[in-house]
Amino acid sequence: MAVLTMREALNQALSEEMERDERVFLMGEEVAEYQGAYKVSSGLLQKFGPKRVVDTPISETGFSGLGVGAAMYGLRPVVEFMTWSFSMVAYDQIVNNAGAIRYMSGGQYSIPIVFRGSSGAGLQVGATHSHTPENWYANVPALTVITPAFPDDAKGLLKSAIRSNNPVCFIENEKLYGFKDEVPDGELLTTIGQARIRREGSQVTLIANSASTHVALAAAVQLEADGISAEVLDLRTIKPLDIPAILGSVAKTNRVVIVEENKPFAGWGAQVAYEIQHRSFDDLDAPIERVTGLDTPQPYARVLEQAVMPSAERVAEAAKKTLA
Amino acid sequence: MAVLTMREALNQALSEEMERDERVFLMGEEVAEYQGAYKVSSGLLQKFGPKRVVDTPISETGFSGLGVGAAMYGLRPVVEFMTWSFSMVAYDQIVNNAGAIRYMSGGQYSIPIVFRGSSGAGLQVGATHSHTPENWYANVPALTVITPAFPDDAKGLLKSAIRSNNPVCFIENEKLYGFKDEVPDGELLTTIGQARIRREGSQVTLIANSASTHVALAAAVQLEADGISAEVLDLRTIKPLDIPAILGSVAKTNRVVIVEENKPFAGWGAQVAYEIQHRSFDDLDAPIERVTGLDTPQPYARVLEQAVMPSAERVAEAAKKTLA
Amino acid sequence: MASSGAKKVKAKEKPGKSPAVLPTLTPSQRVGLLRNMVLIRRFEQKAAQAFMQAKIKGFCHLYIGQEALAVGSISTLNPSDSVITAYRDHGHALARGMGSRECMAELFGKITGCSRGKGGSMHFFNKEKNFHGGHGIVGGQTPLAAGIAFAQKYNGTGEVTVCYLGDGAVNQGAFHESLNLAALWKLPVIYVIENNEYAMGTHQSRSSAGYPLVKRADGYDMAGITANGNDVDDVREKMWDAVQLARTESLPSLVEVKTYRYRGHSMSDPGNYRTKEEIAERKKESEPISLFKERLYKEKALTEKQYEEIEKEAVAEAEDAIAFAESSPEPEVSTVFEDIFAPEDQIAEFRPPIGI
Amino acid sequence: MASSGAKKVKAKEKPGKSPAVLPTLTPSQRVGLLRNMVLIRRFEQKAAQAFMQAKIKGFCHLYIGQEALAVGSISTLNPSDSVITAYRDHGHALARGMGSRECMAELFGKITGCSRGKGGSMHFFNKEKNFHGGHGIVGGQTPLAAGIAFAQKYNGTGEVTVCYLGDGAVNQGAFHESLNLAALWKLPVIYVIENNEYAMGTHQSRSSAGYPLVKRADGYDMAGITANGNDVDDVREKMWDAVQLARTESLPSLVEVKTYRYRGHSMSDPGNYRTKEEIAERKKESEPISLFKERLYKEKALTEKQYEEIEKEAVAEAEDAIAFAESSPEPEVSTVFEDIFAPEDQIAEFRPPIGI
Ligand SMILES: Cc1ncc(C[n+]2csc(CCOP(=O)(O)OP(=O)(O)O)c2C)c(N)n1
Ligand SMILES: Cc1ncc(C[n+]2csc(CCOP(=O)(O)OP(=O)(O)O)c2C)c(N)n1
Ligand SMILES: [Mg+2]
Ligand SMILES: [Mg+2]
Repeated sequence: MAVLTMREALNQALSEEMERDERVFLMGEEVAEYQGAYKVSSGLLQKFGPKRVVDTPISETGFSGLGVGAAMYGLRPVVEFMTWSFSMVAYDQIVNNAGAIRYMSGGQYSIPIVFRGSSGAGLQVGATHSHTPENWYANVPALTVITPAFPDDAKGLLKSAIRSNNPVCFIENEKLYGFKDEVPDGELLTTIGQARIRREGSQVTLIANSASTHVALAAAVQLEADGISAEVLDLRTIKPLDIPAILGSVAKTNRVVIVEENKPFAGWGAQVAYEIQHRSFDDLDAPIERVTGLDTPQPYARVLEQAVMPSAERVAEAAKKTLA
Repeated sequence: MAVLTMREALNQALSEEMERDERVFLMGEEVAEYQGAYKVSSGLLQKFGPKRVVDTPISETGFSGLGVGAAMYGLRPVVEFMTWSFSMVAYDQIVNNAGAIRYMSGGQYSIPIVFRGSSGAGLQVGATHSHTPENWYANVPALTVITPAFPDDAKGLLKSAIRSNNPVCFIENEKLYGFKDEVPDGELLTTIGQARIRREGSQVTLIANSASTHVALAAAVQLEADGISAEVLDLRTIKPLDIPAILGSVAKTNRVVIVEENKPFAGWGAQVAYEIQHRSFDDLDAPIERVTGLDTPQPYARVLEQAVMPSAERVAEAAKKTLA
Repeated sequence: MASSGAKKVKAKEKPGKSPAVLPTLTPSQRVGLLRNMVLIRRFEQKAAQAFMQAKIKGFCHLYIGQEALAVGSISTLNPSDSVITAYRDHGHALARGMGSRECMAELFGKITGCSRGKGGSMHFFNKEKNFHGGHGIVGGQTPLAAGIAFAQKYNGTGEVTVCYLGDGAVNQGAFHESLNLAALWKLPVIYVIENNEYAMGTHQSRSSAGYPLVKRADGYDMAGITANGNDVDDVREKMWDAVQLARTESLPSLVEVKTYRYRGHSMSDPGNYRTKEEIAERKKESEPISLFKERLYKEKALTEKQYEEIEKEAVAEAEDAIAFAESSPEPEVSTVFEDIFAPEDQIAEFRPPIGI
Repeated sequence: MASSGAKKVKAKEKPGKSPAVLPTLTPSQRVGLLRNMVLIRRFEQKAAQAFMQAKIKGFCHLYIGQEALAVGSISTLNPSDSVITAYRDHGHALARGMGSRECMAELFGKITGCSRGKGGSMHFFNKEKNFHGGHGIVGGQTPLAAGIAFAQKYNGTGEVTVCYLGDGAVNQGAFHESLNLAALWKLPVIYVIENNEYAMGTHQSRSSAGYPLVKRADGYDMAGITANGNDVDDVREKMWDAVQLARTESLPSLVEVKTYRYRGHSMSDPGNYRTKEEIAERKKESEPISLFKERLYKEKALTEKQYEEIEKEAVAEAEDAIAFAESSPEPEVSTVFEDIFAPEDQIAEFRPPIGI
């Protein structure tokens, strides 16, 4: 098995899928000549040429909608948002066009498109640049939302997303691009919609996604030092939720802490909490806790931003609360 | 007390506040000469002239942002979205500008702006025109989200929203514009952030907002016929939630059904469910139920759309489930 | 203060190249155009009646008065070319050759409708006819059109896309981003502004700075063309230039067509912003069906008797469409869960059944 | 194929009216402009050093090379006029008279920063100076500018707003909607395109159709003006016309200023898309500080000795700013919950304390 960074794993996924299927093309700001603002698309222009690796103007509404139109016509666009924070100017195109055209056409048109790019806070880029938009898109019925935490999932899930015949929001986290881990060699297609236990435990389940999975794992280490056994469930896909995996872990531990980077009000964790109490009410021995980004716009100063971010300390504390 | 339609109540609120404060102006598509697409602004052009009742081009990004700029400069704009479904092209302006400028400026600028307009499904206008965007905006830390269900609240809360020094999303529901009810005479300022018990009951709490409050009330009538006493709590304000009122009712009934028109995944009801199980875990005798719009894009055909909408029947059924 | 305005395609865009000549239609083909226009008119009138009887719900935007525009422009296309428009889409759908039955049934929300009853008036679709909708958000279809054209160019099959939008829609940012992308990447797309002077109750002079609207092409060095939307021949001629430019040079253009709608913005619009006299005068001056009919009379391509026949057939077809729609079944409630996701064929299906 | 391009304000916009004459600056005022430009340069160089030492974090976009643009244009404004710009905002802030201390402290994320450490490099604000930010979303500030100008007109005080944006930002829909609103409603706003040829690594020829960019004003019948951004006098002269048009006629304009940035897009940009030779050549040809300095020498408004003094002072001020920033306290963690909501004074406070 090769050890790859998240960035390299994503790059492999793109490259392999573009190799395999000529209908796949990549479009976005600085994806071609610049090799990607975060270098995810490095080398692709050289490999596939400017027809299939397309630098765009700063027109997110325009090129998102253009991608949807191209998908209606049978191409399989991968649209990169330099960061998902910039997808908000394209919100209508994603929700109303990618999200509704198949349904409104009575199933005539498919929209095989992937919107992807970096997201997240913690790198001191301020309120406008730090969004984690999982919940905004997962609320849209026809959208699938994927948020990988590890290089193997990044690769396997991005490849599956590109092969899906439906619109997928693939939300990476900037903090993870440099994260290294083993990635199986050869063809890797990871099933969308399946969570993965990243650490086994028995007393409390930490449910997380993306960068928060690493926060949860760090918390589990801290908890172990205190003699508490925490299971870490990495959702990987936010919509659809892997309800069986969630309930399975809760049945074992009877206690839950949800870790999410987004702002708390109606974040995806609220939905997970609802599902658990709804379906496994009697399994719960304590209230479900959520550790989220604090309910403030994202500040710039490091000392402030660190206070706002979910931290291993806050997660460990919440876990202890469920065991108190 | 006068009996007014919701539309008239909103109109009074606008008129009274414009009368009182010259900095208040109304802007939006067809608000002036056409007298409002839904006639909420009827007569205001005649009363206040074109300087303060301003017809806009179909440029939601442009005029939403223009409103925020005017608010930074000390005016108090009321920006009408013909429907909130059209606010999605302006999403960035609302989230990043209205939602973050005060914070990013270290508190130097205030943004006293109200975004308002109709919303909701059920009138067979299809997927693009039927959004109920409470949760998308309530997720933004600095935004206040108000969703009145009755004419008195529509008037009293809109007046408070206009007097607030902060950005408010005031989300009306098209189905209610013709709804008539008593509105107290004279100055009416309803406090933002307070829920209201619209029907007392003892066995189950139905938590709702806006048009869903009327669905909940109808369900309560059905339940009563079956000998079940349901309390209906109208949240009125979605963000901030009136946690004490919610917990107070739950302490009494020990059972909860949440009724919301929006799509289920991470809707505002998920947040309410989380708060209840988190803060009143031991008060709950049954899992919290949610009755939401079904997780499909909104269909046009009546028989389909009715199946998608929350209904009194579905609410009553859910309530019975909590009592089973 | 006015700039040069619309650019001439022939003179300036392609110096040294003369575009393919617009094929002359046979008299019976010309009558076919008229037949199409009359059908749209009668279809819309029947739809209006059905709306008044509450058999059609939601928003319903009629095309009456604008028929020459859709018919003339779409007549310059091949069936394999693509068409996309906004919510006022009945006319384009019929001009594109969609059946009046499937269109009416969609208005009635029936399973036999062109969108299986899921789209309604604003969201007609027919993939086989390359009719890409029917779009409810003003301006929202304009980037889609660029994407279809992008795919056409990517595939290299010489097809083109025509995208309609209203005079009010030109002030949506999406439209400008689309114009820039189309011009920058030389996409074979023709944006057609159907300038009926009003966006709901707002006259263009109150919504747009800068006239004529076709000038918005100037900033992007895109060809700008204007046409008289009451004259189906003029529309055909001007659109032909634009279509050839797209097909042979893969160059986009912006075509502004002057037209007028005789009815309210939608069936729910009382239309107080225009006087009856204004509408009557417009009708008298330039009603597109009469105008073309008279021309065909003069050309001896059509007799009054034949015209009556056309009228009769159109009415019969519209009535048949109503009868079909009325007698068609409602969608089964279970269909509400269909058409959300395309079946997967390259990866495992992964979605749990949809619950509540 | 090119259209007429930029329109002349003086000749065409206001026939029969001669605009107020640009006031001639005294020699010492002219030296003041140079001083400002040098201060910005030195401030940015110190900021770059601090960034390399990881004392400044996040994104940091330097203004080096573009100093004549902010300094020249802002010098045509009254203090009560408004300024708003994008994320590359240090130069405008300093040109607007904001203190180098509060600016540097903001970069360091200190409580003494102009945004209390909450905004960072991209989000400078100073309400007292009518500096309305510092905006991170490309194009997102352009509707705000229209709103400030709307309010200025509403209040009738004769103030104007200047809004800066990049050559890449012209392709955001928000910008076009803003141009249309400004032209339609005759708002006293001047949009200034700082055309430094690149948006990150994308040359303007790969992002924008239609040259020069100022032509985008044509579609809206808005005045279009161009200026040489390396020449502070030219910027002043052209901006003066635009400002007077806004102030006396409440008419907007679009001003395109040619400039060049000498550094990467941000401190994180290796800048491989331009050769060192390209940058060196640009510097040699038209470095704005040298250009203006030499002119002042010729005018005998400045001696070399005085210039050295200016340099020394600028360096000293930048160093003082660094020292101030460094020694300023971090914000208290509790301030994270401040500045979200303005206190209410017309209604009851209704927000519960913010928890987790
Ligand atoms: C983004 C958006 N804003 C507002 C509306 C509501 N709306 C529907 S049609 C219309 C007027 C459009 O006028 P125009 O573009 O001239 O087209 P016409 O109706 O004349 O064909 C408006 C404001 C909408 N559907 N989408
Ligand atoms: C909507 C949006 N898309 C993308 C970005 C990322 N981004 C920041 S600056 C920039 C380039 C802007 O170039 P230009 O407008 O020419 O301004 P300059 O940096 O040259 O001053 C990009 C793509 C953003 N901040 N906002
Ligand atoms: Mg129109
Ligand atoms: Mg630039």
